[in-house]
Amino acid sequence: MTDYRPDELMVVEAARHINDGDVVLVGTGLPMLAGLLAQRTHAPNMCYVVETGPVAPRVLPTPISVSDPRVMHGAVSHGSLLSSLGGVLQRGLADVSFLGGAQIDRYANLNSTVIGDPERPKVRLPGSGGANDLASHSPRILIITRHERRRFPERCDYITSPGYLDGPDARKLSGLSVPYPEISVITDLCVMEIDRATGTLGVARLAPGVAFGEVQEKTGFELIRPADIPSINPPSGDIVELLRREVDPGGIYLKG
Amino acid sequence: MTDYRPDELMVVEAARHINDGDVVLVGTGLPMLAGLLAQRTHAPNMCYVVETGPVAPRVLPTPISVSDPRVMHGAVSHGSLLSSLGGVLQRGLADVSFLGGAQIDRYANLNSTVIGDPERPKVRLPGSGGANDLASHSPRILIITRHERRRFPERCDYITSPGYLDGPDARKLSGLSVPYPEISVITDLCVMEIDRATGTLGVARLAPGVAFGEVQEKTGFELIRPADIPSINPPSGDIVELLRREVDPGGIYLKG
Amino acid sequence: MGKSATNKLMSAAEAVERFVPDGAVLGMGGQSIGRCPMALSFEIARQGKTDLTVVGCNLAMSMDVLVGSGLVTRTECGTGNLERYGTAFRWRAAAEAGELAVADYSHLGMASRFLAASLGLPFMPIKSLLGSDILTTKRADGPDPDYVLMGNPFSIESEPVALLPALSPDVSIVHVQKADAAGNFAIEGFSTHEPEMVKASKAVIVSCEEIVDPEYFRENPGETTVPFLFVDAVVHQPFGGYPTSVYRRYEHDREHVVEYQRVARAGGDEYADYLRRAIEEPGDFDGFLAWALTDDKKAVLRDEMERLI
Amino acid sequence: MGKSATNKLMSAAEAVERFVPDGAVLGMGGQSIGRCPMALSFEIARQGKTDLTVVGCNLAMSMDVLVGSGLVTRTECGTGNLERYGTAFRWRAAAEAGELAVADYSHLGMASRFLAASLGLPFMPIKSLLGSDILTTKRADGPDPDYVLMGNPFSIESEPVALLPALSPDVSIVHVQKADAAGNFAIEGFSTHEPEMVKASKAVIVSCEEIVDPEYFRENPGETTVPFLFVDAVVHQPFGGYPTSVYRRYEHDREHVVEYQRVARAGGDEYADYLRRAIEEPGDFDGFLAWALTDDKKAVLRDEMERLI
Repeated sequence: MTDYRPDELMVVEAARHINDGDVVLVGTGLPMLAGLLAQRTHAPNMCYVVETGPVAPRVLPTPISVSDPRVMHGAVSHGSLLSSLGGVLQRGLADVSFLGGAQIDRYANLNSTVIGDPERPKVRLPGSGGANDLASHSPRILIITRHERRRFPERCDYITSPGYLDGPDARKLSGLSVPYPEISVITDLCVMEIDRATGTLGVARLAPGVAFGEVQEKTGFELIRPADIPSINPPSGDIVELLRREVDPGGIYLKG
Repeated sequence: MTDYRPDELMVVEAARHINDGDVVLVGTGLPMLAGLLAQRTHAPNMCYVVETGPVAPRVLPTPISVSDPRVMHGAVSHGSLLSSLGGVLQRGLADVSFLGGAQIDRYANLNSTVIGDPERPKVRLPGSGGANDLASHSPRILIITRHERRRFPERCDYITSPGYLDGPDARKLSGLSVPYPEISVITDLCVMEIDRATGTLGVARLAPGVAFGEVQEKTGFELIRPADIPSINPPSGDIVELLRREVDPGGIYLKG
Repeated sequence: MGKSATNKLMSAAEAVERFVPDGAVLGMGGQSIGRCPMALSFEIARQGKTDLTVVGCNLAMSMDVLVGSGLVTRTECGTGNLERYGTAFRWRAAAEAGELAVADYSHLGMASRFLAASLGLPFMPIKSLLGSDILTTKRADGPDPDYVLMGNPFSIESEPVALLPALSPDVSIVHVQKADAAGNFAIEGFSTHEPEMVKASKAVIVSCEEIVDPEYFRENPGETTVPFLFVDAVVHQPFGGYPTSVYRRYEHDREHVVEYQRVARAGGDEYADYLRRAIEEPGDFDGFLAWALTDDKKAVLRDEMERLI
Repeated sequence: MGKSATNKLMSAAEAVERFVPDGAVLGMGGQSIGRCPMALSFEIARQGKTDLTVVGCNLAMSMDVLVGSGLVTRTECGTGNLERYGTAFRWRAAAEAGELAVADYSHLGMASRFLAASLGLPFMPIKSLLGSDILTTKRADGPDPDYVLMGNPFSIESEPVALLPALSPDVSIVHVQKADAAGNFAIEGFSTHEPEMVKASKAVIVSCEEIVDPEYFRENPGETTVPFLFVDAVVHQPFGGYPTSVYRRYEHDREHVVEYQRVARAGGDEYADYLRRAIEEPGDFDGFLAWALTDDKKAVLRDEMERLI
């Protein structure tokens, strides 16, 4: 059996969610690695669009910022925040966006703004950046995060980026152009997906060796539990090798 | 006394209305000649902006279109309709615009769209182009036209480009950002200017040898008549020479 | 859901066949006598695509031949105009005959409508048009208004603002200097309303003077006007803007434009004869060029442009 | 009423003195660890311009030093963030201490507000933000609302749209690769929110790596990001974006950024000591560079960039 680390499994599973030809809005970190892996395997025609503007760059490993020259390398145009977030994303040309947040709730809403009362923040987080825009306009949303109970509260302290807000039709009612996006949350324990009937998260796949009970225990809200939950396929040795050698050769994000 | 033609007097008088440092929105024809003359005499720092986008070109004589490469020559940027009409004009950076039209009425409204009923046009004219934008957003508006009665009706059949609409505060009430522009109409017979108290045109200067009565007779509405009306200064021989030799050397617009 | 970076090179005939349906809202690039998409427009006329709504800013000869061919039911634009060469005469005649619906806007009005659609927005505010008959002749209410007047909600004073609806052409045609096979392209010189219009369009056909290497725009990303994401078809057609000018390539052909305006003004058999000789008989745009333009004349037009840049 | 094409070259000290008043709404260019206007920001801190509202998209170190210097009362931005290097820590601390008002937007929200002002419009519609607490925590009514919700009047279906008010900074500061003395400038690589923000601003100070000849942009008009009409002051400051990266010129300085983040997180004496050594004592940005950066290090940062482009 292949030896792999939890972060590597997350990246490999996220890469599987990218189709060939997809226009992918992506920042840095594990999402960027997932994109690079997809591009080097089953999705050679995937097109990166970076929020800062670059279109279809040949990203050099391993960028640590959306302002990194590595995300401009070989791009067909450099663009601007307006051209990427307005002209591509709000225009409706994106297929997939990657998001993250300090909190993810039952409806897959994300909080990257503030812990505690917004008026008197206990912890001030960085804020939306382009995240709200990505969540508002993407037909498919991928979230990669470590599975810790504090990250999965019943309700976000602040909704920075909309999931299904508070019910299955809430996005449509609030005017969002993509009313029913696919949302997948990829953790080291499982893959969660939005159930369209309720607008809430359920477990779609479990990481090898993980039981539903463990996932539920580490989650602050009740998860939808299907009768049968398949396992996440573990990565092949070749893929793990590719990841370590070419996608993040310096181990910038995939440390032990 | 210098020998000059009526069109030359109009161009010379229009040039006098341009100040050094002005940002001037201009098309082709006599207005462009007036700009070129001003730039070669008292207004070397005048800045052309052409509706197609070019900023500060060193215009080569004699352009016949706003798409003419002559209006792009030596420009610091080439731009677009949006950058010139939105980013400069609507943004409030223009000082002066030149306009024209088939009809000019008492309130200095212009019609370049249709003669007769708009639904069943007797004559279909080219339409606004950028003219409505220039008239909406310019603090000073210059109109050069031959003085013929049919060109000066009581009321335009169609207001393509707003003058004072139908009264002194009508622009403000309709939401136009420049509520009280200076408007000068320069003809072969006179210079007319807007009277701010009434929002209507009056005669400000008369061409040499022209009497008010002749102007009024060739105008379809009653003109405001000040007690004393000074004459338009005739151009010097040097200026006429400059006009013929450098500004329109081919006599493209200043024919006999 | 952007367009992929596949090889999109094809003939004008194939591009028009595939991407211009009857009844299309057709976005048209170019301005007056500059960089008009003549080859693509002639091909649309040749294929007889009908019931078209032509939209743009300063529409001229490339629109006029479609109107003159009886293929256009409506235009939405700033002007139908060749400036010194006169009005677009077939357009004018059709409007006066009541055979063509003409929706008037200012250039900024049209550019704003394209801008809205290019950003995925349902409308764009504008401070032009207020008080003019460009608005008063349009419908401001009902379920499908032409525009809406509202007060600026961010101002304490009463300040009317107009909202214009986004305009997203079914297909746009533009002629540019450089493109690659994937559809990345560069406009040199002024770019009119084309960047916004192209990005607003559901499909885009680009014809170009020059096909550049697939690596060209990756090496010169600052030159890219529009990336491949928006483009469906790339047609290599040197002199594809003739008889209008293409900046840095060739001047407009005064004689041909004057002759076109003469027959367009005359209408009737003279105009029909032009359409037959310029569009039908040649079979394609190279055929038209062979009829209209000698190699000597090409050289002259190139030289004239060279002297002006 | 645009700015004239006069010689606008001056020192950062003069530019800040003349164009940054106390109480200004200060537009800030750059993003995260890329092309931040460090020299101009340090000069504002040095002159102690106070009561500032800093606006931009991804504000980072050039905003953080102003907050850390106690000069900022409010920020309006998308994020205060250096990505892998952490939050903008003085900004975070001031927000948590209740000493700083933070108005949150998405990047597209901020870019849309600048776009509106750059086009002379009172507001811009947006389809982001809907349903999120970025809107619900703001005022939607009263005489001076933060935003307005309206139904799309061009749709038969009920479709909410948000309107955001235009944002026109009193003065913006940006650091770019090339400018001429008149203020024409070129941004190479991604241009963040700067084109819209600069064109929206009442005054603009540009610092640049390289002053080009007055004819440069006239010979290369396709490179011009913003023409002189919008610009008031041009400051020639090589390495003026240090320790952030400037595309095609130098990489960011990881060590300096890490050290800044360490002292910014620590606050107190350690941070005060950084401000003293980096800003007060050196007297100007060249002094700061002499303290922070050896010639060898400069060469390393240039080489690192060279390898990445």
